[in-house]
Amino acid sequence: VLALAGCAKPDPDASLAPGAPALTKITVQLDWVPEPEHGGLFQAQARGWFREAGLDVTLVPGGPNALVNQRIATGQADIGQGESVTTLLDVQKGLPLLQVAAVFQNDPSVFLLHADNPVRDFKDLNGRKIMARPAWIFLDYLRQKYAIDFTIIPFNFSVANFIADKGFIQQGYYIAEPFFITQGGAPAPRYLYAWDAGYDSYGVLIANRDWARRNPAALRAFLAAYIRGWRDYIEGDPAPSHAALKAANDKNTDAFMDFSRAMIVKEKLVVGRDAPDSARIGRLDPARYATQLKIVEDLKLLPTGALKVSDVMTTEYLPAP
Amino acid sequence: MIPPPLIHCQALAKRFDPAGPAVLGPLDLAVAPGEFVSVLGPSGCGKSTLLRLISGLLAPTSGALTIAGRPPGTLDDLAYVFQDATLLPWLRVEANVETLLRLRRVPATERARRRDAALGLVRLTEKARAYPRQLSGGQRMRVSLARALALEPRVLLLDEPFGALDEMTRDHLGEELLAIRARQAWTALFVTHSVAEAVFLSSRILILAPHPGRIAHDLAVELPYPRNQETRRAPDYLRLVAEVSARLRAVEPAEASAA
Amino acid sequence: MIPPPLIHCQALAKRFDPAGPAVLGPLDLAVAPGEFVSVLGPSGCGKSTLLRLISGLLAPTSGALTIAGRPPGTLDDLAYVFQDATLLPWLRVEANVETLLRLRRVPATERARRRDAALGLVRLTEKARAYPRQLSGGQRMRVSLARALALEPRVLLLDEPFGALDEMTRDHLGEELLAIRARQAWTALFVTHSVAEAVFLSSRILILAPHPGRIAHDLAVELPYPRNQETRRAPDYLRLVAEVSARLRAVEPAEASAA
Amino acid sequence: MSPRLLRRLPPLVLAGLFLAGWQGLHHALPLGRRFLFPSLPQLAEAFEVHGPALLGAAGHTALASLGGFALAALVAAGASLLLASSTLVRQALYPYLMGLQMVPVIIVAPILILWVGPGAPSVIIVTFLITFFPLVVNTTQGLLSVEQAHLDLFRMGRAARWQELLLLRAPAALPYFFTGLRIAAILAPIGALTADYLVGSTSGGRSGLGITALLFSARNEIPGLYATAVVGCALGFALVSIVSGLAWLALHRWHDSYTPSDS
Amino acid sequence: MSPRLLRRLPPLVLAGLFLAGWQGLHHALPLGRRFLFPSLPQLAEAFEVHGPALLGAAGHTALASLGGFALAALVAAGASLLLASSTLVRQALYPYLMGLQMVPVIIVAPILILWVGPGAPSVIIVTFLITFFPLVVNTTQGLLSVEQAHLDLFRMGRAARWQELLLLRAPAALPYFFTGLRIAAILAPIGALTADYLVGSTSGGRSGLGITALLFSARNEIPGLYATAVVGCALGFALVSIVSGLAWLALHRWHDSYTPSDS
Ligand SMILES: Nc1ncnc2c1ncn2[C@@H]1O[C@H](COP(=O)(O)OP(=O)(O)OP(=O)(O)O)[C@@H](O)[C@H]1O
Ligand SMILES: Nc1ncnc2c1ncn2[C@@H]1O[C@H](COP(=O)(O)OP(=O)(O)OP(=O)(O)O)[C@@H](O)[C@H]1O
Ligand SMILES: [Mg+2]
Ligand SMILES: [Mg+2]
Repeated sequence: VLALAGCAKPDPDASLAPGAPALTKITVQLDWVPEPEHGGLFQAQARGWFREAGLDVTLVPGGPNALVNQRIATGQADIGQGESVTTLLDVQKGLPLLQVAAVFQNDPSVFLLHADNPVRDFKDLNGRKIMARPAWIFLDYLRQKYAIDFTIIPFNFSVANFIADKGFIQQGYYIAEPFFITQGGAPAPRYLYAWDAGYDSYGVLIANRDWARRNPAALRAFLAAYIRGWRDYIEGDPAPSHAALKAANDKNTDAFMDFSRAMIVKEKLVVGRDAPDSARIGRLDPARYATQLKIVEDLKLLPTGALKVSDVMTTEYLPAP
Repeated sequence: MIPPPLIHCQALAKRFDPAGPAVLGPLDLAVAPGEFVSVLGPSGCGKSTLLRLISGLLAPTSGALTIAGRPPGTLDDLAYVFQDATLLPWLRVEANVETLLRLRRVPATERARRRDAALGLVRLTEKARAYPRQLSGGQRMRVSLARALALEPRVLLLDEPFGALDEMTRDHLGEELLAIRARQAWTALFVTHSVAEAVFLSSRILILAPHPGRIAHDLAVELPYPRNQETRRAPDYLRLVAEVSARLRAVEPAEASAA
Repeated sequence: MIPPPLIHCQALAKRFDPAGPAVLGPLDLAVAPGEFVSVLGPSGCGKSTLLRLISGLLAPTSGALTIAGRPPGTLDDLAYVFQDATLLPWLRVEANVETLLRLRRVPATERARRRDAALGLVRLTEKARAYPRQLSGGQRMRVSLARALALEPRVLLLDEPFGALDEMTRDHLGEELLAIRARQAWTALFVTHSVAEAVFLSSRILILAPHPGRIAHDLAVELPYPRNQETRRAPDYLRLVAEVSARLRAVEPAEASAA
Repeated sequence: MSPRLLRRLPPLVLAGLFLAGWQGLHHALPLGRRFLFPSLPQLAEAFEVHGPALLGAAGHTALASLGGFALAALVAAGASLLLASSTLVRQALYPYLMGLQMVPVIIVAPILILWVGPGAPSVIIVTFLITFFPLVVNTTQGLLSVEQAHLDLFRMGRAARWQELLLLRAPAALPYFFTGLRIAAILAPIGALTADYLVGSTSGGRSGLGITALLFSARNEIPGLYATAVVGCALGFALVSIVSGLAWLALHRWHDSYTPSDS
Repeated sequence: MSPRLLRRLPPLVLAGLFLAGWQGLHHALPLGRRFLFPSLPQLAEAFEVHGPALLGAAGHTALASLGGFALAALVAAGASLLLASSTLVRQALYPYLMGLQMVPVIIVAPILILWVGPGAPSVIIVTFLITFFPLVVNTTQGLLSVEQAHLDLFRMGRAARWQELLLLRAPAALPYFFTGLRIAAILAPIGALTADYLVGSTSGGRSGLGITALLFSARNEIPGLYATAVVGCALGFALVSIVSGLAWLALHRWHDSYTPSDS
């Protein structure tokens, strides 16, 4: 911890010193505009830990059309942040993708409901209207598992309808949307968690498979610094990350970032809900991937046996536990 | 008792370009009901401008103008045969002839009757179903004339209605015009370039001089109505034609002075 | 030796409606170089159609037609004054007059020279900077005439170019036409409704009869050139005018039979 | 070769070239990006696999396109007549109509979902908003572009304002109106598709082309995405053909754009 | 009152009514939904708070609108001349141009993002695609709507095809072209906004009004969202004014839609 403090103010010219080895350039594609969901990355970047590891990392903001997996596949980014189950399908389509580390042990996409909504569990969703991304595989999973159906309204990145309509149900990142909902005058919403239905997907870092194979050392160094960034962000002072996030996206208010970080911490999203300590930051569990593959196979989104766990993920670039 | 003039211009003047010279007037004119006034004058002297002022399509720059004691453009019983045929290209000949009647909301049967009569008069009955673009130039002008006549107006403004027609059709239509006039008693202002026609048809002839347009001569035609082929051989008629011709020729051509 | 005809129609016929009657022909006509042929006939008899066929704007339904031995529409030195002025509304008068020269890619200075000459001829020099909508009807027709004359063509087709003009302007332009013809030696087909004008200007007169359009009379005008005010008083001239008038009147009017 | 065949030839040749170019482009791409631009066989396969689903989606979108289009045509005709009726009305109202076109759907979407509810009615409304304006601009310009000579005729005939509008300006504006309709016909299916993913809804696998496209896109089913686009284009072409037919019926007898070469 | 003031009055009155109606609508809404339709003071406050950010975003979108619009005007003019040059060319090419318009941006967006990259060039291309087609349809119709009599004149003068196109059809098509430009001018800012949303850069300070609107929407900053729309509209009005000015310059001397009432 003392060592960390010493590095809080990196010397920006260190890399330019004559004879210093050239930094390895890494481009990271974010899935959305910079927000605390990218807190670890920005913390590591702000603290200079990537540079320290010999890396020159560029964080590319995403948006409604981030195309993370496509940009990684086409080599426009080396690494990107995304969601694990969807990525399985992309791998099957031939995109050279490899999941290399967890961002969130549980993907924070949940259903948001008003507290007094009569819907109590997934079965009650039958016949309801839900605003969600139509391509969210969890929806197919629900229909199959509970033999229910519901009407999907395409997700439009807005919580206006939720605030205005007491019966409204929508998908949301529960580390972000609830903030805007309460700010908009509505009471704090209730959540239905996907994992409670047995749908346990990760928020992940995805790398270009070929790039990873050619740059194992850089990737390892990157992941080590990245995990260090997350740990520092949730256990230490988030100020450097928040300052960087604000610089990258001026719509980030302190109140919002504090809320979002608090949710990440409270819900143990990064460390894992059942983990005793922070040792599981970034960890991926092959067993969970087997479950995820089974889910998409059962949904007929993937031919049975088309992919093995080792085709989609690896833990070899993660630092030793 | 002299009837009040139907068309009454006092110091009427028009200039298009506020900075430029006047195109017409100042001009004084009183036309009594029932008069058939021919207007002669060189090209560009202001004949059409005069008719457009009287019809209310143009506003005078200065001077006063009343038709039947009312401001121009307020009289329902006025028809104007423009210098161009201005048929509506999307209507068949029959519908074009009915256009003005339709604007007056004349009932359909009455409209059809008047339309057929007018088409017969201009000898275009067989072209009733044709579109304007299938007509010859002269046929188009005749449709335009039929459209005005179908209105059975009180005041008729005619701007060279026979310009595109052969002599026989001209004579025929001239005689028809006089026949209708005997029945319907309208007042006409008739622009033409044919002196013989002017003399044959009208009770009064105005010769306009250009730069600016003004009345150079105002001649009464004292030949008795009804007029017919006899009239065309009458010595009075021939004398008048010669006189009007000479006076018209004495008026300088519109642009000659500048050329 | 007889020169080969410049305009040569053999059994030329036109029908617009494949099921309907022929509008024109079959008609045979040979016009020698240098002839000035007037075309007379009742409204709608097919005069414009004949000119459009010769210009190549219409394709004949049957029969053969050559101009200077070539198919119609291939001759550079042909100008056609349409029955309507057809000026381009977005061009000033001066540019309108230059239009055809521009199409022939005549250099700018030469174009300006010819344009000024033609505008002077039709006495519209002072209107050079006006737009068509600022002109009177007769002025527009004169611009159209100037546009054709500026081309200095070998074959000139004129469709009632003087129809909207007063007698003086008509006479003036007729004389100008003859003067230019003496210099430039073109061949002209001239549609008109004025018998006097036809006799005064032309070396040959065609009288068309309608239903279908066909040549009823083909008369040579043996009056000597140059013609001038004297000519208009010559007994031969007056006799010819009377004769042509009579023959024209003997031809039934276009739509009378149907009316 | 018959002249008729000869006239048919260039479009056919071009179509052949187009398809060959398509296939060539696919193969010209670096392997890693080839997935972005499916080959023709891939496209054909997508049609086979997703055919029924696409057909169903096309049905939804076709209805919405037609609904939005018809609504736009009617309202635009009315609005244009109003706008053309006086300079005053035009100066006062035109800015608001322009504003209507310029409001981003992103603002309209939540409001529609709240008040109208997601699904067909909302999709029709958004389609209407997208297709409406080109029609208004064109029709209004047509109504204003009447020949002065014809206006003079109607003024001389002391036509009432509404007579001038309906008997003169309206028929004279038809060529402009149909030009607007042609634009609207092309915008309608693409508008309905866009509207579908903004305010549409899907349940039981039934949705319009927009949500179908969204699904294909999010799941990286690129051939399916292209197949969706092709179906959307087909709808557009069908609508344009109908409009062209109507335009022909209304104009060919008198308008110069339909003059046969020989008359 | 002077007649001039009298003519200014109705638009002013209407604007007053519009603003009053706006404010009224806000208050008429049930409390829980009032946030969806901000009041005028809220809007004013949004302008105050977000003013500088909006100005920056507006700058980006203005550049993209102008770029896309200018590109569309140029390409459309060229394409229309090509299309009007022969029936054959038109029959062969028109469907592809229509197809171009009908390809959903949802397909174009990934291709652009992956090949051109997110940001200004992509935004300009999408804006171009959105504004291009109404221009082509209008201009082509204009080029085809030449009076038969004028065509006869040019045929008689044995004009070359290009002379007929440039000296006759092009000027005659100007009223149609400007109608198309007017539509394009209105579509350009809203198109650029949409394009920004789809393929714009999200890097702070480099995004346009689309991303700004998206973020306001995602953050439920409804007054900010409306303020963004107002800025977009302002851009549209500015562009339309320019086009109207150009149209006046090109047409008022001769076209009947500009005839002064007195002549
Ligand atoms: N496009 C067309 N379609 C059908 N019929 C036509 C067409 N053009 C002309 N006609 C008919 O052909 C006949 C001859 O027309 P044309 O214009 O040649 O007459 P014209 O002798 O020039 O008459 P005018 O002296 O009135 O100009 C007329 O009866 C006319 O109605
Ligand atoms: N809108 C206008 N703007 C400017 N000048 C005009 C306008 N209309 C007509 N003029 C001019 O006014 C004069 C009179 O035109 P007018 O049409 O009355 O002549 P006219 O006597 O009818 O001639 P014509 O016998 O040739 O038809 C002409 O010199 C003409 O150039
Ligand atoms: Mg006149
Ligand atoms: Mg004729």
